[in-house]
Amino acid sequence: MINWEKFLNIDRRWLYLLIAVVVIVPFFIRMGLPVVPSDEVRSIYNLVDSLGPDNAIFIGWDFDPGTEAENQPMGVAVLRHALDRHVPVFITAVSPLGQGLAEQGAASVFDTRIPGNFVYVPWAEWEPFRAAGYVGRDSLESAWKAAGNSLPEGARGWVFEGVDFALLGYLPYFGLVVLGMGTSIATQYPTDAYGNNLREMPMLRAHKNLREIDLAVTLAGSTACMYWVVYGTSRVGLPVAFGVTAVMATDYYPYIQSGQIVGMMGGLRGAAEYEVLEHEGGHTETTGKAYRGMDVQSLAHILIILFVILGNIAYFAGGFHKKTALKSGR
Amino acid sequence: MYETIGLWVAAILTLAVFSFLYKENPLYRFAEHVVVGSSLGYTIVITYQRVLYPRLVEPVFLHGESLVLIVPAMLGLLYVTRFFPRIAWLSRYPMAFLLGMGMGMAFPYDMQAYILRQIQATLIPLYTPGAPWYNTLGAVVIVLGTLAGLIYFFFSKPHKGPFFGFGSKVGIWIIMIGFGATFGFTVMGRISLLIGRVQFLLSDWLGLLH
Amino acid sequence: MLKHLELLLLMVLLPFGIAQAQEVGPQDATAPAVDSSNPSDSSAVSLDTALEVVPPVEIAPPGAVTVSDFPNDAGDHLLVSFEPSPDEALGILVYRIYRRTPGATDGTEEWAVVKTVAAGDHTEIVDGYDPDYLVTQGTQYEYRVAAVTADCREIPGEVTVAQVVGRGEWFHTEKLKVLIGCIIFISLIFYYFKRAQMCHELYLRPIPGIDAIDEAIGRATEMGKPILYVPGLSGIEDVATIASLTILNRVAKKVAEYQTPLRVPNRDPIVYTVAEESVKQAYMEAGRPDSYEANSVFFVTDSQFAYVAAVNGLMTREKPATNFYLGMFWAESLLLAETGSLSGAIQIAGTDAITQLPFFITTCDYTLIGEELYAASAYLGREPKQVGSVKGQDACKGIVMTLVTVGIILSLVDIFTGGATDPSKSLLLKLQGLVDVTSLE
Amino acid sequence: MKRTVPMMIAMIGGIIMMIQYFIPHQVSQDVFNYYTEWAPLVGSFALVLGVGSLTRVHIHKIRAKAPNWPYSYAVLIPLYLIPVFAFFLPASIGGGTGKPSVFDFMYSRVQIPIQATMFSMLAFYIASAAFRAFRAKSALATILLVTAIIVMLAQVPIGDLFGRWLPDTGLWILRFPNLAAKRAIELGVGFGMLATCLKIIFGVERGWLGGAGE
Repeated sequence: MINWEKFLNIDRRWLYLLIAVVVIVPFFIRMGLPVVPSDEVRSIYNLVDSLGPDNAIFIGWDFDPGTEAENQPMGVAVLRHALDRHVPVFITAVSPLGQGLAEQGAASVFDTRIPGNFVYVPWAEWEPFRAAGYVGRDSLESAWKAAGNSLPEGARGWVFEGVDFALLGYLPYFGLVVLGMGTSIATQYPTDAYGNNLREMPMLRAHKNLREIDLAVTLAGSTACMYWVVYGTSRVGLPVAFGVTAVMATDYYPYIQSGQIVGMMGGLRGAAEYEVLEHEGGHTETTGKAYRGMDVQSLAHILIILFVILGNIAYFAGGFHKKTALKSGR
Repeated sequence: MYETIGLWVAAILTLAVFSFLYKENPLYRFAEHVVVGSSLGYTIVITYQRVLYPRLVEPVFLHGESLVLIVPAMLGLLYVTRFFPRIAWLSRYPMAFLLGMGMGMAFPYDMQAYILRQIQATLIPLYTPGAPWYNTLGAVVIVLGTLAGLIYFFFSKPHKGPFFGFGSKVGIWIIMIGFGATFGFTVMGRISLLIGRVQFLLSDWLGLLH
Repeated sequence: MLKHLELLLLMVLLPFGIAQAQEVGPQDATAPAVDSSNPSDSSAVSLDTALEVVPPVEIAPPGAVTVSDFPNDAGDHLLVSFEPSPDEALGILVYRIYRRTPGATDGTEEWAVVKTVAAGDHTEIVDGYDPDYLVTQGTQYEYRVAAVTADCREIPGEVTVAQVVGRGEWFHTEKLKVLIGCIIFISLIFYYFKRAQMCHELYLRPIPGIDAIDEAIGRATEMGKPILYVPGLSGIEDVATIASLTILNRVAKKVAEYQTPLRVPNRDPIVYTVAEESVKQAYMEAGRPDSYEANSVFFVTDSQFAYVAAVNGLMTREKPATNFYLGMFWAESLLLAETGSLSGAIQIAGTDAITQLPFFITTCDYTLIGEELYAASAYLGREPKQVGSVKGQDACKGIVMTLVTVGIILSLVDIFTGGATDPSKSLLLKLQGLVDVTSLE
Repeated sequence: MKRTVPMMIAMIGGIIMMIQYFIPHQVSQDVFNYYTEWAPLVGSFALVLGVGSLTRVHIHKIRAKAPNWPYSYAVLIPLYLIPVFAFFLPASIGGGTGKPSVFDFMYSRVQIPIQATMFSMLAFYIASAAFRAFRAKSALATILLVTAIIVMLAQVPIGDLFGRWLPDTGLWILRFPNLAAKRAIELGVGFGMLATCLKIIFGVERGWLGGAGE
């Protein structure tokens, strides 16, 4: 006879230990299970992939460190993809903490010690070229190369601040900021996060307000992502895509069906799907952190499902269900 | 050097927080408190850099332009009166300004994005010629499911009769399926967050993964 | 976005026009392309220099320019359309649309490129979106459209004085549907507020959860064990907290009648004072002010997980027979409900936090879902503000339900009348058109 | 002055902004532009409230030697030290906001790991609740758990091993029944939000006035 009560009342630290084992061990035994991208992610990828140097996108780093593990890989993946396609990227943040995460995310893409990354050329560094009139992307790159700069081994290209990339950073009352950017980006952000004058940047001159932006991808762990839809899409028809935590993802399917958002990456899985598409499209040499996490995620889900089933068996076998049933319960 | 120390500090703090799972302890409590102070400290710096300096200090005090900006600044300063009980009521002025105008601004946009657009997206054909059966079934589920869900949350009629009685039953089933999806995704999200920390410890800190 | 298009096309066709380009300036081939890459930057492009170039092939200039007022704006946009050149196929790449304010500097003011469009693309543009070249209300501008060929030649059309000046409108006609929606909503809400304030007998259906609450209190009384009531972890400003406090009053009254011990731990100091007041009053109303225990409502701590640890400790020590979790919860919902379920208590939960609801539903015996919590409290409290709010929102839901039902019927009709295949016959699409606000996007 | 005037400000401001949406005229645009320029400025001063009340609570704890009072220093020291280093001290001793600096260190090496780890602990809590508390007590709880299990399997690559039908079913649930449920809920939430806006603007809801004395 099994003592079900004792079984159910097991010290929870044993359960913690099991979970810990399941999320650590699979990192060392790689299964490499295939991740099949869904339409919701594919539509974001396809949209970014159809853009080029004449277009521009926004990436909103609209989350806090708490959900970094889920949102950061999405941001990094989209940023990498856009930079590889030479699509200019504006980065904003809804919270002060998000700005720091955006800087970290960008830094990981610009870390040339790792192959497959980009070489970052800060605004001040190419000032002489600007003065000489090289502001178009291709002419700037050829002039930059002609000046004796060469790409280090394994790097995918140059990223010129102000042409390919601008970190606008955090502003409070972000709903208002999105509304204001519908008219002019530069009045909301006179300078970027490093104090450079935004009006002088070629990418801003070519894209002065949200009407001239082809996509905004918001990475969020809260309802902050809706600012882009309520104030961006509703006012100037800005196409918006979501990269949200899994906890929130199921709530936003109505907005995909209504056509208010282009697509959605939900949680680490969504990020992994984007990484897979990007890898297949030849934009990265390897898949990233999110994809690597998927094996672990698989096993952890199996364990939790097992816990639910075992727990319920014990519950019904032990007859606990009879004790608390309410007449008016459901 | 900076990087190495940083890595170790981050790893030790991560473990300190995890130690709570075994037992509540001083190290955890320390981490819990530090995070409160440092997030606010960081916010002070960023707010000054991103808002107060470019929007107030630079134009008004350095260039002497846009003097009208002193008005919102004064209004904002009224928040400080909250610390002086006798004039604390003055702090309601900036709140009234932001709350009233903010709510007024949001109202029509919310009506547009949360109500009208959603109703429009529910008025879809149940049957589209040529659509695969699962999409047709899906369209029926969307329309009838939304209607049933609304019936469940309708409080002016008792849940009786074919429309309200049956409708509310279907409604709660649909809602439970929706919650099931949320449940599954929530579990997934929490595990992902843990995976992130494990990756940090194993890869960034210990360098065990490639 | 089209501004860079010109550069792109020029780069592609550069080999063909390179000879011509070298005549224009002695720089290397890329340099002129650089300049033209941002036409709007070089607002001082002089048409006269372009005119000096002798065209090798005769290409007719673009035709007449028509300027009309842009609707629903502040007078800061103009609709500019032009007739394309008849020789478009002979190598015209793009059209540049120039604008100037006449008379400002006796006619010599420089032309500004306000827009560049690819040939063969649309020939109608909205001028005024560019924040660097704003259109001012009431100013009469002059426009000129120039065709640009693959070999960097500009063929300017006639200078046209704008037929109209920008005028601001006082009502945005496209937003009429939103306005109607707002008016309906506002009138319904205020109508029901008034009704609720005037008469107290507005019908609200009984919520099954309320029976469950009573039954659970009864169960605790039978067992002679205390009842735990958690009023959520949020502050008083939260609607869920206010609803919870109304229900607490009802629970406390029953508890006072049955003489069952009650435990109300608090996280928010203000909620604590209000909860204490409300419980005391309930004991008074039940006629047993003497049986109120001073420490049954208490403040724990404002730290989220420390609060959970304390309440969980209470649950394992005192083993309450019934646990109520009503109000706003975050991640702690899981820990509370788990401990409660293991202690064998009957648990009743209610919250509007969608992410926490699934956990409550699977761990508790009864759960008030979202609005049910507000409705339950309105039903119990009968406070006009709350009842009016629930009724007003119900009326709006009624409208939506009606629309959807009519939609279902029309959709079925469409299948038989052929509207399902032919959009012009579809009645459903006509109904959809009533709420269609996509034109604003 | 103390209650009526703020309520009037909220009401007039709210009505102006509501009407503003429908009027494209320049006058209305000017109102809108002033508001978008002023609101962030006014709002950023609210930070003073946060800093002030946090300081007060912890100074009080330290003075009163309340339980765990030494930890209050762990709140106050980073709170004030970070701005001091960022604004007033030279980069040579870790000041400024560049990298390396105390500012950067406290954010990326202290703030991020602690906050991210705290959230990740929920995975452990869910695991334990999965075993000890998630019960198929009723038909509705059962359907919830079954849906959850299908979705959980469908969302991870291992679900594909059961055949394509599993992930497809999972996606179908998300795209249709889940959508219907969420739309019904969100419409309710949307009406609730709009009603709250109205209640605040027209002074029916006065909770926000509280907490500042009479």
